[in-house]
Amino acid sequence: MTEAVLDKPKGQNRIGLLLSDYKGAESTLCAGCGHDAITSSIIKACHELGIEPTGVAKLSGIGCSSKTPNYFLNQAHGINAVHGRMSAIATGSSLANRTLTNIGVSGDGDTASIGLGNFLHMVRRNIRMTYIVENNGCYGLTKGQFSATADKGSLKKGGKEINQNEPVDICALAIQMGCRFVARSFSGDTNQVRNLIKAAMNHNGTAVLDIVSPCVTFNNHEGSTKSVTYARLHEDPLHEVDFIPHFDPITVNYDAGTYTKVEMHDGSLITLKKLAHDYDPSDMDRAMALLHEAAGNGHFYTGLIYCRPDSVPFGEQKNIVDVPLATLPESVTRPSRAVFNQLMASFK
Amino acid sequence: MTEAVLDKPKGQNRIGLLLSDYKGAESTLCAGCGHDAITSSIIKACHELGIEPTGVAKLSGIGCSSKTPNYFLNQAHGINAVHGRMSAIATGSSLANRTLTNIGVSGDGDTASIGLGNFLHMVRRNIRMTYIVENNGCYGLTKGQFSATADKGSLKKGGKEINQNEPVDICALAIQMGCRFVARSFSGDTNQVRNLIKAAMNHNGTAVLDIVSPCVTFNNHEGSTKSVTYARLHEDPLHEVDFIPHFDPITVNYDAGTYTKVEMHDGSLITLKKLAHDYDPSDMDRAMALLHEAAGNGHFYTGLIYCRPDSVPFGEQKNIVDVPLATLPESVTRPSRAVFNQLMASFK
Amino acid sequence: MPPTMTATEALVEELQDRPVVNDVVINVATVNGSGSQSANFILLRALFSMGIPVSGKNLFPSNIEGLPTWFTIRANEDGWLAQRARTDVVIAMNARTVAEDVAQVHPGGILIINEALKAHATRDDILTYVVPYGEIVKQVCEDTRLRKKIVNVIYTGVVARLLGIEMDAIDAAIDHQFGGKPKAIKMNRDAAQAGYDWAGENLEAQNRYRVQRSNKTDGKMIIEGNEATAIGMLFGGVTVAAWYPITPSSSVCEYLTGYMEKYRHDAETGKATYAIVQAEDEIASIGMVLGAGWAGARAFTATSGPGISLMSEMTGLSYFAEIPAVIVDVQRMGPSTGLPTRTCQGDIAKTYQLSHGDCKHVLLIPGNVGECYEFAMEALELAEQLQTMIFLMSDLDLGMNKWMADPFNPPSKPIGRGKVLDAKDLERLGGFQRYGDVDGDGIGYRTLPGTPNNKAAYFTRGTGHNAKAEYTEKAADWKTNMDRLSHKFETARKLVPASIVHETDAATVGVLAYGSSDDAVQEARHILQERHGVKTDYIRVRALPYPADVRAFIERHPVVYVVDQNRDAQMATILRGELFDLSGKIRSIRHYDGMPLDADTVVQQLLHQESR
Amino acid sequence: MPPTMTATEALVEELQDRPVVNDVVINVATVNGSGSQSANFILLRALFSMGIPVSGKNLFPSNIEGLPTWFTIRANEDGWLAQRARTDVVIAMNARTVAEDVAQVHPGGILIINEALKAHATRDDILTYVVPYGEIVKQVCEDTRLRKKIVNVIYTGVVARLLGIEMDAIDAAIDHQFGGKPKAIKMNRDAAQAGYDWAGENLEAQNRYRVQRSNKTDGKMIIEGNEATAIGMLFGGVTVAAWYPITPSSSVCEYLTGYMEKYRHDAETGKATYAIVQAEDEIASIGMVLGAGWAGARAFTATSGPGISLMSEMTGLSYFAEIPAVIVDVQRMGPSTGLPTRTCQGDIAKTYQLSHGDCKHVLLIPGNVGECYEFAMEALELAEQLQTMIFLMSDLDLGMNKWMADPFNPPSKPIGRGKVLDAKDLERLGGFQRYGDVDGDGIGYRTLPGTPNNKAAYFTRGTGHNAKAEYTEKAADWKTNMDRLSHKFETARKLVPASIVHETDAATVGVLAYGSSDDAVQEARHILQERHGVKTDYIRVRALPYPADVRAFIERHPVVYVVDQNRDAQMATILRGELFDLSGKIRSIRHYDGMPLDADTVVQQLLHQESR
Ligand SMILES: Cc1ncc(C[n+]2csc(CCOP(=O)(O)OP(=O)(O)O)c2C)c(N)n1
Ligand SMILES: Cc1ncc(C[n+]2csc(CCOP(=O)(O)OP(=O)(O)O)c2C)c(N)n1
Ligand code: SF4
Ligand code: SF4
Ligand SMILES: [Mg+2]
Ligand SMILES: [Mg+2]
Repeated sequence: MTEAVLDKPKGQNRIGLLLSDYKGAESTLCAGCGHDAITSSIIKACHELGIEPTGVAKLSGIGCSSKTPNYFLNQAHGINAVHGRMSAIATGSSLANRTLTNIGVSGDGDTASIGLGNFLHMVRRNIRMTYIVENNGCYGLTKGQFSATADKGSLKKGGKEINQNEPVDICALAIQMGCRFVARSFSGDTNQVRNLIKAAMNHNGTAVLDIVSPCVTFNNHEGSTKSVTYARLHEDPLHEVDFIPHFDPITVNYDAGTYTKVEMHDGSLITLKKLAHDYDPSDMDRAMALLHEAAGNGHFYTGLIYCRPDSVPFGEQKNIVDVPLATLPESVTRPSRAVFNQLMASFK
Repeated sequence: MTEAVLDKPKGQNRIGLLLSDYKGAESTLCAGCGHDAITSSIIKACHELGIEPTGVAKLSGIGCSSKTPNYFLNQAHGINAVHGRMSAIATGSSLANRTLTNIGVSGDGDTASIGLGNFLHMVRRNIRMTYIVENNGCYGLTKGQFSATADKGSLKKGGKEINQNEPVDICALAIQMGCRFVARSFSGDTNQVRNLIKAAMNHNGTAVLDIVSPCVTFNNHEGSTKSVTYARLHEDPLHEVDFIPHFDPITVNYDAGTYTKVEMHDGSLITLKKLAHDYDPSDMDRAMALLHEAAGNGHFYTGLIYCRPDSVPFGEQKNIVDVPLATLPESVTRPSRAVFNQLMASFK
Repeated sequence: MPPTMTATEALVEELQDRPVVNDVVINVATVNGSGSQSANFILLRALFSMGIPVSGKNLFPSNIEGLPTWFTIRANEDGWLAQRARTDVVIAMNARTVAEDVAQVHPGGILIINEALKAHATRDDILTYVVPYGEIVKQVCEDTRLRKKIVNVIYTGVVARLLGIEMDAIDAAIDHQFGGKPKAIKMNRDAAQAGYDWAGENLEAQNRYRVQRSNKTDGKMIIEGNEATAIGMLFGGVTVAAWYPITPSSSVCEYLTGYMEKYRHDAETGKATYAIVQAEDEIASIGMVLGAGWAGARAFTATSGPGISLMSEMTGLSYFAEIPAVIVDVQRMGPSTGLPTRTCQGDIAKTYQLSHGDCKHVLLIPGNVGECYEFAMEALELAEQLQTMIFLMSDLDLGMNKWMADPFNPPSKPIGRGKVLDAKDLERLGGFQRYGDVDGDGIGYRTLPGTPNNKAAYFTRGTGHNAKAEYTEKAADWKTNMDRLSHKFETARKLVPASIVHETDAATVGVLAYGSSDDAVQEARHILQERHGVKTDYIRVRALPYPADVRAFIERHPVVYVVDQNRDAQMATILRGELFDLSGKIRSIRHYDGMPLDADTVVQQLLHQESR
Repeated sequence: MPPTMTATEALVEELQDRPVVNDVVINVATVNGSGSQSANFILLRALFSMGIPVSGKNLFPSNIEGLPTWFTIRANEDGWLAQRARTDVVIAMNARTVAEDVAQVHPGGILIINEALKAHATRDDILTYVVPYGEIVKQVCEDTRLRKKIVNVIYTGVVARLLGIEMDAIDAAIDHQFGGKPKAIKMNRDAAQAGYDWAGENLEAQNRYRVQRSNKTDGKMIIEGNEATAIGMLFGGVTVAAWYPITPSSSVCEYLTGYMEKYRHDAETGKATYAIVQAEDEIASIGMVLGAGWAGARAFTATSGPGISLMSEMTGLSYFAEIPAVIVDVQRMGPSTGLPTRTCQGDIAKTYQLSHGDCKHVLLIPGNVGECYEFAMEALELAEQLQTMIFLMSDLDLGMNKWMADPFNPPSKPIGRGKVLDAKDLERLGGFQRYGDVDGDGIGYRTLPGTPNNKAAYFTRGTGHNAKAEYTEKAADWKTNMDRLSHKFETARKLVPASIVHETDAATVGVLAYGSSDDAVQEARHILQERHGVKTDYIRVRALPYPADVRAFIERHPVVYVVDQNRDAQMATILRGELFDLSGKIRSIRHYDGMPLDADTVVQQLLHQESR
């Protein structure tokens, strides 16, 4: 449906840009890495939404996944933080400039191991950003060690060592911390990923996307629930996700029996076409129960797990002016001489 | 019931120690601080259990709460870690010596602010310890700033600043991370706290006790859900907790209609006498729903929120010898000359 | 070498036939959380309003209530306001410490002791006054719960009577302290008056220490360093602050919050033109500062030792990716958790090279509250100008104690935002090299995220990069970039505040100090000259990298004593390591017991080394 | 100052009528993740098994697959195995870098280039051999997927033929490499043989560089520093290790895990006599180490730069609460994330004083793989003996490259657990003072949690404490304790490994180096003496605090060149700062482009400064 926005001359989107205008540097990841597929989905989502690339801030930590912001949106500023702390950097930059569209890409190690505490606090603050975890159950860049989302019982490559811990469920923790847009997907399900990203980018707060993204080099073996084959075979979409941006309203009749509609704060619409499940993503306890069930039996549900568009992002909570703090003029940021004198007098 | 163990000459417990043998240095906390009440409960619990004080390790972070290990069990080794990292210290020491009985005391700032990530990972590993959070919704020691468990909407003492964030729910997060003994209580409910501590100390893994412990100096004002008055008035015990240690079996008939029994791995018994609620602490989704409900309407349920005694602590997961690693002799820790030679040969 | 009485002082002591006027050290020993703090401030301000220079140093425990606390007031006509070991007047209110408090009174001094503790008043070489506070307070305060707090105010009246502080001055100080709260004002005035009256009726007057009106505080003010820093940030146009509570730095952001709420909301919309975030930890606070700085905001955090350690990694990112950021380090006694309520200059060497790998940072080191204010502004300025981390190195003594000062100078130069290219610049230039050195000062041009020009973007990273900000692992690229950063550091050396040099005729001995040591060093020089005939020249270093004047000063002197408030002679070691051709001249004076530096320590260590 | 050819070398170059025997640098340019690593190891080991000393240095990118990688093998009869700038033989396999790879061949050298890249083989000052790997591999490998990997083995055969490496040696190396995997052995042998045969039939023999059997590797072995460190930990009786993955340190704990699984399970129960934990971050890993050390286990962690920064706060706790702990720092190029796959000695000054406040730490600095092993054991030993943090300062070059070495010495002394009192001791003594200095060495006695004696317990804290481990804020207590810690540091100075001193007759120039610089410095001394007539004495420092021999060495020499693999001359600055009476003699040689140090850099910087 949303492909409608592409009906512009020569593949131009609504602001006249081509898909190629959303590309980045050449990827240096392994051939076949799930992360590259997500990069493509981000590029397409931004193109389809007609996002102004120069208005985007790309944020990441350290890891193979965290390298990817370099591989999309060349015209957007990007930053590699230190390992696990993109959350803090993103919080600061989103306060400095509330007009930026924030896309964060992290890994499971970056977010759920070293970055867990800071990530959860960022989620709690609800800064406005799309936060993608490219979840491969391992540390790709340091050569395949277990991460906090590694499968329980998985064997170390070439070693006896067995992972004994339950994988951390990023979605469940995000929901518990008050996140109001939580999705799970699979890098190979490019359609779903693209649409979830589009929806996420229109969410008025932190949107967490936990995307299984196979590490074809270190965690693609049989038995891994993060392998390409496993994800392909086991993905069980809760619904078919589509996104209709506010600027492109389409007057199709969505039958409530077959569709769930979620209206975003800006008038955009997420449509969830029912598949085998009858799933309501607005019910928090239901979402938690689903995640617990999935964790218990290794089920790989994908789609929009939890969504409550009535969300107050941090900048609004803080009642900050709409224009960027970064570029406020001295006349605004430095109080007057009268105030100065008044202050000095108070200490006398 | 368990007071039976006190029926020894002159207040001696089963190992012949008096309550005073479980005391520590004099407290330097504010008069009336909730933390002191918990200290007393710990002292009594240990006395009643007949714990050997020299076999206990007391662990904490930094904060008023974290000072308290100095105020109980003078005959036990104790350590103040750095702020928020008791979890890591405890993990290391519990691996070094699996025979120690670990009691950790932390604050809400220590655990849920700076320490959140490390705390959750410790919980995930399931090290064997009683982890008490003395939760007062503020940073006591640094003079009352909001912590991560501060009430939403609470006002800064003497300032306009309003806390905009939902409090972090330590119990819900612990459950989500796989913790199998999660309780909430109130420092003033000394009976419940004492019995929960006794049960926790017999849990075969991490037991998290989130105990509301009013800061009478900085967060005791009207409107605070962590004030003495609020906690007194609103505490709603899910059940009456009692603990029957394995060494002191009591053959009372517990009617299943009025009691829930939880059998611990060592044969000890937790009995939960039903009150207004009919609550089953073995149901994880139920526990989560209860916590979410409580968070939604400010309800202050106390008691054993979640308990599954079938727990494999980290040391067992790691298949470590039962005797302390710390004191293994050189004959065990240094491989033989033959091994050495074999190794050297492999590099030739 | 604990400071002991010099021969000269002992002599002065014995001549107790005429009073020492406007030169007294009063130490109040109480219990923290008992409300004694406001009584002490009243005393301080009363002396101040009588025109006598004063300082107030609070020695408090790292807990909230019930432990011993001391507040030392030094009043000195000549303006010597540093810590002084000799205590003339002790007000003993605390049963726990009364023995040592009594012992502390200098021979010939005065002890004002609570009647409840009078058993300890056994010295006959001092004047002792026993005051029945318990009874007096009953007369002025009905509410038994309030008595615990108000009882302290009574001693202000007693001291006033004994030393000659005017009750008008006390009343004015009370008004200042409880500004706008008439009930509190009344109660406190009554209590002070009761003490004054009681003392008048019951205590024998003394003639050892007296105060009298002067004019040495005209136009001056009293302020804490942390509040001054907050004001500097306010007028420096800060827009983002992120912090995590830690003693003794918390009040920087707490004061700032108050000011921002008052002065930095848009008049029309009521919206905030800033964001202050209490972060979940120090890694998050410095991360937020870097994020904000990257996006173009003036941002800072305030912390102390443990926070500095936690901020190490991000500091390296700031240095290497060249992201403006400011950390206020209000130093406390370390290592580790150390003594959170004691002062130290223990982080100087640490922050100077904080983080792994080769990196060096710019430190601004204020020596008084005025400089806390100025350097806060300057730190924000330099951070953007140099595109790097700037440390503002305050300490507990400077930050949390009460200092007398001239009113600050209003901001004198416009806020500069450094080398930032906007969309128009880019159009004109057709592009830019983020890490190029166009101007030969080692500083590249940057753009801010959101700049509406498709040549604006670059990728910021802590990994190897070339001039275009592209990733590179090439040996030559790495070295080029690191050398440019060294060059930038030399640019910084030229931009930081010059040292303050005091040179005397014919002095051969040089003294080099920094930060809160200033008062004690100044007084030490005075003592050295007056009592020991040793003339000294003095350079107060106000920044690292030290400006060129430091080398010049050391070159001009055969020997230079470097005063460090730390065990490891951190500044001396830095100077020896870098100005190694001069290091033979550098001697070290160290002070590291947690107390603010006093002149005697400097005098004695210097004389000791001179005599060798 | 990039190393260039010296006049002497150029001369040697021109005499190409007789071959250079057993002295060659081979550089293999491939793509990472392509399996070239095993081919390179085969080549390395084949030379080694022919009795020719070799080293192998891997220059790899910070990614996993598809980027340029170089492996440099240096074979040298005389045992000069450091990095050398001049490359004699280049094996060009990578299209991306072929131009620079071809350019890299030293004039007169040899280029072995993949036929697919032959367009780049345009130089006529070198010998060029074009090899059609694509075709050869088809003949030896049916499986098209495997071909990508096996193709690299072919060049081992080609090189063998051209340089004279015996095929027996290649085969033996293959057997060693694929020990116990007959299929892999066969396939690799076939591929190597195919290359060898093809080269024999198609390539003209050359007579410039030859290798021939020698006996210089008898009894030697080849090993990486990280594996040596792991073995040291194994035999040091480590019981707890906690770590977080980070290049280039990860393999320390990965190797250790393998060994522990093999050698440290109880024979009867199968239970582990150790615990290795992959922690969630570096703060947790060092926290676990401290927890374990506190409870009495021998514990360590391994990390690199960013991890060091994150471990700062805990390091201060270890120092101040006196908890034994070991951090292995396998240094990589920083600051910030820097170049994770390049080497550096950039953390020396940082770790030496890591954490806020006054603290100084003991660093053991291995200069070769043997010392990685020895010092790992020694670090565990000293940590318990001194009850403090010990850093083992390795680096990427030492840790991850292949080094030739003598077999290690088996552990020579029993494991000492330091001053630990058990229940019996306490009964005898009736108590103890945790932080007392009974023996005059600054080291107190400790007890372990769980000690069954009611006098055993004490409270460990990072806050101020007295000798009895009680909390105190008293100025005198603080100072006493800090002075004792200084004294303990002086005890450490006496316990750390002595420096290795090489003195020559009549040398006036001193060279001081540390860590992985050793090989290059040794070679530089040789070159200086042989080609430039400059005799040098050499001291290799193996620890900080530097032992007394350092002062003595500097005192004996009019000038000492300190070799630092970092920009900021970190060791030179430490020495200048502390041995300040000698600092006029200290000059600095710096190398900091990420490549391992080579002799030419040392020679040139030294000569340049000597000539001034
Ligand atoms: C403080 C710190 N510790 C460790 C590292 C090493 N490191 C780099 S990437 C990485 C893990 C990345 O894993 P993940 O976030 O899952 O990303 P992936 O590579 O799997 O996409 C680690 C541990 C680092 N760069 N910084
Ligand atoms: C790294 C670090 N940051 C900050 C501090 C300062 N600090 C000491 S205690 C504390 C908060 C304690 O709060 P909480 O854990 O809730 O304990 P409470 O005092 O409320 O019992 C803080 C922020 C510190 N000691 N270390
Ligand atoms: S190592 Fe794994 S995560 Fe990294 S680029 Fe390769 S496939 Fe992707
Ligand atoms: S400040 Fe609060 S938490 Fe701390 S001791 Fe006082 S009452 Fe307790
Ligand atoms: Mg990963
Ligand atoms: Mg608290």
